Amino acid sequence: MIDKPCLKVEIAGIKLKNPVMTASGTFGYGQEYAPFVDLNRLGAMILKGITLKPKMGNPPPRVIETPSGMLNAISLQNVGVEILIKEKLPYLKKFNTPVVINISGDTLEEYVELARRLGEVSKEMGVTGLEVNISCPNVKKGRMVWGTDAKATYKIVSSIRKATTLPLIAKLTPNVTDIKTIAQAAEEAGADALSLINTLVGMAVDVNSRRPKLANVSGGLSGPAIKPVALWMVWQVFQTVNIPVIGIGGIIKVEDALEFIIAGARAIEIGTANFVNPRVTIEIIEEIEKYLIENNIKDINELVGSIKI
Amino acid sequence: MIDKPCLKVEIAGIKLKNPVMTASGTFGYGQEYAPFVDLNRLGAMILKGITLKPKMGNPPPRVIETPSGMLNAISLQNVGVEILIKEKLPYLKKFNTPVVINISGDTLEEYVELARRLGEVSKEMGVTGLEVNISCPNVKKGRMVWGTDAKATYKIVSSIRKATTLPLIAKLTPNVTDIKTIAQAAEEAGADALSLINTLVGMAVDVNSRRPKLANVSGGLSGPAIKPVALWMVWQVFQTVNIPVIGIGGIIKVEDALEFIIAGARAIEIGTANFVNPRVTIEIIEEIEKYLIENNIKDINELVGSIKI
Amino acid sequence: MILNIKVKILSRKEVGPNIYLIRLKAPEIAQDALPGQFIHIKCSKDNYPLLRRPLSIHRIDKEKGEIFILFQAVGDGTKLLAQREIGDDLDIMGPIGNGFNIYPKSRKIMIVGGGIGVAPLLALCEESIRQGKEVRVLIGALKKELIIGEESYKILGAKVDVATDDGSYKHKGLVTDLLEGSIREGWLADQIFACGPKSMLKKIVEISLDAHIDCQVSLEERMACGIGACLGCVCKIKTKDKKEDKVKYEYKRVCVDGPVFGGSEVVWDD
Amino acid sequence: MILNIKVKILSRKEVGPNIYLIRLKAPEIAQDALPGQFIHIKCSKDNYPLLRRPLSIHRIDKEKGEIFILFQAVGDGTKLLAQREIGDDLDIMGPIGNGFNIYPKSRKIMIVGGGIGVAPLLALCEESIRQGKEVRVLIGALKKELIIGEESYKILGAKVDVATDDGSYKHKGLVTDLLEGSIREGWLADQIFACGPKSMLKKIVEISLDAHIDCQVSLEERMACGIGACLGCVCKIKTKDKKEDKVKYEYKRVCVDGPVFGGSEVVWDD
Ligand SMILES: Cc1cc2nc3c(=O)[nH]c(=O)nc-3n(C[C@H](O)[C@H](O)[C@H](O)COP(=O)(O)OP(=O)(O)OC[C@H]3O[C@@H](n4cnc5c(N)ncnc54)[C@H](O)[C@@H]3O)c2cc1C
Ligand SMILES: Cc1cc2nc3c(=O)[nH]c(=O)nc-3n(C[C@H](O)[C@H](O)[C@H](O)COP(=O)(O)OP(=O)(O)OC[C@H]3O[C@@H](n4cnc5c(N)ncnc54)[C@H](O)[C@@H]3O)c2cc1C
Ligand SMILES: Cc1cc2nc3c(=O)[nH]c(=O)nc-3n(C[C@H](O)[C@H](O)[C@H](O)COP(=O)(O)O)c2cc1C
Ligand SMILES: Cc1cc2nc3c(=O)[nH]c(=O)nc-3n(C[C@H](O)[C@H](O)[C@H](O)COP(=O)(O)O)c2cc1C
Ligand code: FES
Ligand code: FES
Repeated sequence: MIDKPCLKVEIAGIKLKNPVMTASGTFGYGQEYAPFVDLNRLGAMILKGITLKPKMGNPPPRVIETPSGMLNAISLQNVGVEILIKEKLPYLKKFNTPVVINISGDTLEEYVELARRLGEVSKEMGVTGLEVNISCPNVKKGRMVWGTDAKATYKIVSSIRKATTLPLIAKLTPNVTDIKTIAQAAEEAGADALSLINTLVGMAVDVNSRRPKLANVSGGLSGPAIKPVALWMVWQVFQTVNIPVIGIGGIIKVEDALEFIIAGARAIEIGTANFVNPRVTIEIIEEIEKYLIENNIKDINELVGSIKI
Repeated sequence: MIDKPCLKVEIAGIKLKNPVMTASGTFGYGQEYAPFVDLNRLGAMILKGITLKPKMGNPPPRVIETPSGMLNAISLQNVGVEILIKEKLPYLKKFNTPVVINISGDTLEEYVELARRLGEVSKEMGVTGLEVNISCPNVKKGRMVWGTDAKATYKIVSSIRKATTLPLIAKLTPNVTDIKTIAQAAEEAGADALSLINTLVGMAVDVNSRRPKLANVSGGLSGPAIKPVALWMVWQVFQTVNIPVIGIGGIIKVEDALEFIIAGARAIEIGTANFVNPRVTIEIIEEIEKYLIENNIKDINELVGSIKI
Repeated sequence: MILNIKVKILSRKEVGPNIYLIRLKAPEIAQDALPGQFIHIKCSKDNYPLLRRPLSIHRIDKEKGEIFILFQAVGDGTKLLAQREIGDDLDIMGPIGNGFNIYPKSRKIMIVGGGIGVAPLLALCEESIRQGKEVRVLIGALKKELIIGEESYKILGAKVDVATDDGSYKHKGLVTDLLEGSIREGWLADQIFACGPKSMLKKIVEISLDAHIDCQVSLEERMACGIGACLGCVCKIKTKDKKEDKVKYEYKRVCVDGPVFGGSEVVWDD
Repeated sequence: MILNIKVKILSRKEVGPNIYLIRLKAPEIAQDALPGQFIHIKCSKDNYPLLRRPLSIHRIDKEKGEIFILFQAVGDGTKLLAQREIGDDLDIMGPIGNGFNIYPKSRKIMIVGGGIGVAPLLALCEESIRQGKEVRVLIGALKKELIIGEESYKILGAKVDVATDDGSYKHKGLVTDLLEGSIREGWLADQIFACGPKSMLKKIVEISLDAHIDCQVSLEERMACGIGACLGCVCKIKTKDKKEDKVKYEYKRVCVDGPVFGGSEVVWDD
């Protein structure tokens, strides 16, 4: 029996106290969850996706519940990088938890400029890494989504890579035929880690008004409903790349987190579940520790990818 | 107020009493559900996917529940086309409900031969149409799945098209980057209708044994969990092709069926829900009729694709 | 501060067709709660439905440390909530939101509720009367059976008027007719507070603008987090830019920037 | 024929730690049911969990038109089922499966149950005794508190022996030790019927083959439809081809081709 298993993992050179991170867009700018969560205890915080300029986002309704899941069409409403730096990051500096900024853009140039700007202030403002959301449409290329094409993925990740020395996590979209080729492209382009999955595209219709339930028509599906798909993709990517993989999708209880870790995720991000149970991150950290003790596993890293096929 | 709205629809030249069909693999060979369902009342019956030769299928466990869904890895266990013809179809001949055979194969030749053989006996045995499951891997092409590539889709559908004059429904897989190009390829290849979606690929892990919960590792995700994804794809395809679209995925109550119809499906297939409520097909037919009456819609065809964006 | 706690269900009553009144033991929340705030509730014991549901705080009893919710069972979440047993622990977050702002100098208060929109207004009425204001309440409902709380307001000492769409009780017509009537009669409130369907709120804002009466409305939007993190629950709000020379629009969060907004700020048309 | 009906919960009792006995009013099913068959149950009132859960028919009371289920609350489905209230309508399908086949000419019957595997065996015991057989029952459990039904079997007139893994009651060891012991002592049954964990069943089949005793085992597998349509619940079965000269393997459905299989047909090793 061990009494204090090691929960530390390293992702993209970022040292985490434990493998539990918050998923972008579901934890605000961190402060919103401070009444419920001791932010010091988290593995890392990933903030709401940021763009160069502030964004207004989509009209409401923006969220709708679906069976064991939800659709969202927030569309990156955010304060823009300058206000992030000025008004949001200072608060987070008092915690000794790595802060990772999720970045988005309409054009390649926006991504690059964002990465550069955040790199510039990283020391001072405590930006530990970047997570590149490549699920955004490329407005210059007829709104094709960057992350649905291996070449486009390579291009955007390598361009950002050149613009910053910050640890770079590429966040993959699941709406693709072959996640492995996209993962490879991101790895070759210089990503230090991959996180997946972002949301699946979905839709809901109000049968009385015969209108889409979301003003934006389509939205991103998240929550427990998508967990099996996410797990499959994480396992596929884990077998394909040599950089760490972060598992995301439908994690709401400790078993879910463990499934991802066993299938190859070195860390996990918790999204929608924060809305259901604001303390879920901490509870899962505690229960992972319990699982390790019960199973006599000294170091969580032993569990990563330990699936027996 | 109308008291008897018209529920009849036509798909690929097949006349249906109503738009409610059974999804392949979830209704056995029809007879299994006869204790619960008056088979005469169904729009059409689609039987368990058939191959040229009998297939043994995957070892157990083959099914596992997931949040609002299930994973299955039956892998086409079936009696083979000859036993289908000799032992299963005769029973169904006494019902005046169209029988559609879902066909699968490991090679192009198998699909073609199956279609030819079923065409040959169609009059005598009451085969009204074929649904081509192009979610099977092409063993000759390194197990690439036919339906994940537009060219392969075109090839397989056009080859089958040449082999039979039976109404041909191409059943699309959702595990693709762009369902529209696949749909177009199937239409150009001569499909009379498209049905979608087949299952999403997924996986589950037992955290105690650290083994996959399915013996086959991965399986197909079905049930209410996938409805938002299915609905989005149906609406995308409806806007793209000129042939009828059949909506499948997570339909368990009348609103689900109506959502698909409003988003463009001329008919719908009910799968996993049969396992939950064996009478679900009939109940949904009755409730669609009620909805039409309450909304003063004389003909269900008016509802098809009537979504207001 | 918003708390996430488990609170005991003390009582549950069906006070109208599918309308339930539930009393909760929640001293920490009762202590802090303001009229117009809400709590975010996990309706079932498992994760189905997945998301919490927002319900206004209907009454606040600081002495007993109790709060009340009044709600209509419309969908899965509220139906499950209506079935929860007395003695059960309910997982709630709250109190959330800005609440109504009663100005110290206001003397006359008009409260207008439509349908289940009356829910947050009882606490407001009680507080207004406690502060010594003169309070009138207008209640609108589809029909007689759906009128909720008429007596409760009267007991507090407010003058109550009712309108029903079908005329099955008191004034036949809209509650906004009553509001226009009272203004015409010369009863000019210093503040109007309203909660109810969007169409009603919009009309009330028009009336209040015409009559130059300050008006606050409580809005609803579908919510996920309920605490300002997801940006799911927004409504369009007119703001002025720094130089105050140009009107801007912004999506504000109903959960923490609202649910109460100044009537004239709200953009109704999209 | 398999029915899908709603049946009343007449009583519910926790008969062991997390083990529940529920009595259902189901005359149509009681009428037809055979020992070894099961019912497929919608555990909750909504669609969460999604799939039904299979539970054996524990007792059949044809006279009163009642059936019993005996189950262990292990996961979401069975836990919700254990919370259903008396008087509730339970949505079930049944009776399903082939049931145990008691040969008319058998005189001595050996019944072996491990853990919750005893559930379907009480009905079998009752029927065997009704048919005038001499019945012995061997029950295996992890520890004393988990032994279920010892008395019920005795009341029926069967001779009952018990083994516990930890020795907290009667024989310390495996129930298969008892089976071997009884054979050694010369009590040779004409048929052995068994239900329980796979490892136990496998061992019992070995013992029965050695002793040349006909053996039937009731298997479990994860199910979706429960009526033979989905092919989800298969187990590997040895069959002979038409000419009977070659062993073949086939995946048979536990739900309708089983759950009872001849011990020697079952392929255990994958
Ligand atoms: C700040 C706030 C305070 C509220 N206070 C009360 C109250 O005191 N009493 C009361 O009865 N209701 C109140 N509501 C509305 C209440 O939240 C919804 O009726 C409830 O969430 C519906 O959940 P459901 O699962 O029963 O229905 P669902 O199945 O989710 O939906 C059923 C119907 O309710 C509507 N609805 C669902 N969610 C919301 C939502 N978040 N906001 C508005 N409408 C929704 C849908 O349009 C749908 O027509 C309030 C809403 C908000 C945002
Ligand atoms: C024909 C048949 C008859 C059965 N009779 C009984 C009975 O009389 N009493 C009884 O207590 N149990 C019986 N079982 C097992 C029972 O069906 C499962 O315990 C139950 O389905 C678990 O559901 P859950 O939602 O509580 O657990 P889940 O959360 O689904 O799973 C919890 C655990 O139960 C196991 N399990 C889940 N589903 C099945 C299944 N279909 N078969 C076997 N194990 C499963 C899993 O491996 C898991 O460890 C029977 C199973 C079959 C196939
Ligand atoms: C309301 C909401 C907003 C989100 N915003 C972002 C975002 O800004 N950037 C991003 O990369 N992902 C965003 N996501 C996706 C999540 O980070 C996560 O990848 C996804 O929700 C799957 O995880 P979950 O099932 O745990 O929620 C958002 C998800 C939700 C539900
Ligand atoms: C147990 C099972 C077996 C299936 N077998 C087949 C099959 O043989 N051929 C096929 O095209 N689709 C098969 N499917 C897919 C369904 O027909 C359907 O496309 C899918 O389940 C989505 O619909 P649902 O959510 O209503 O179940 C199967 C699905 C399940 C659950
Ligand atoms: S509900 Fe999440 S921001 Fe308001
Ligand atoms: S559970 Fe479907 S065939 Fe047995």
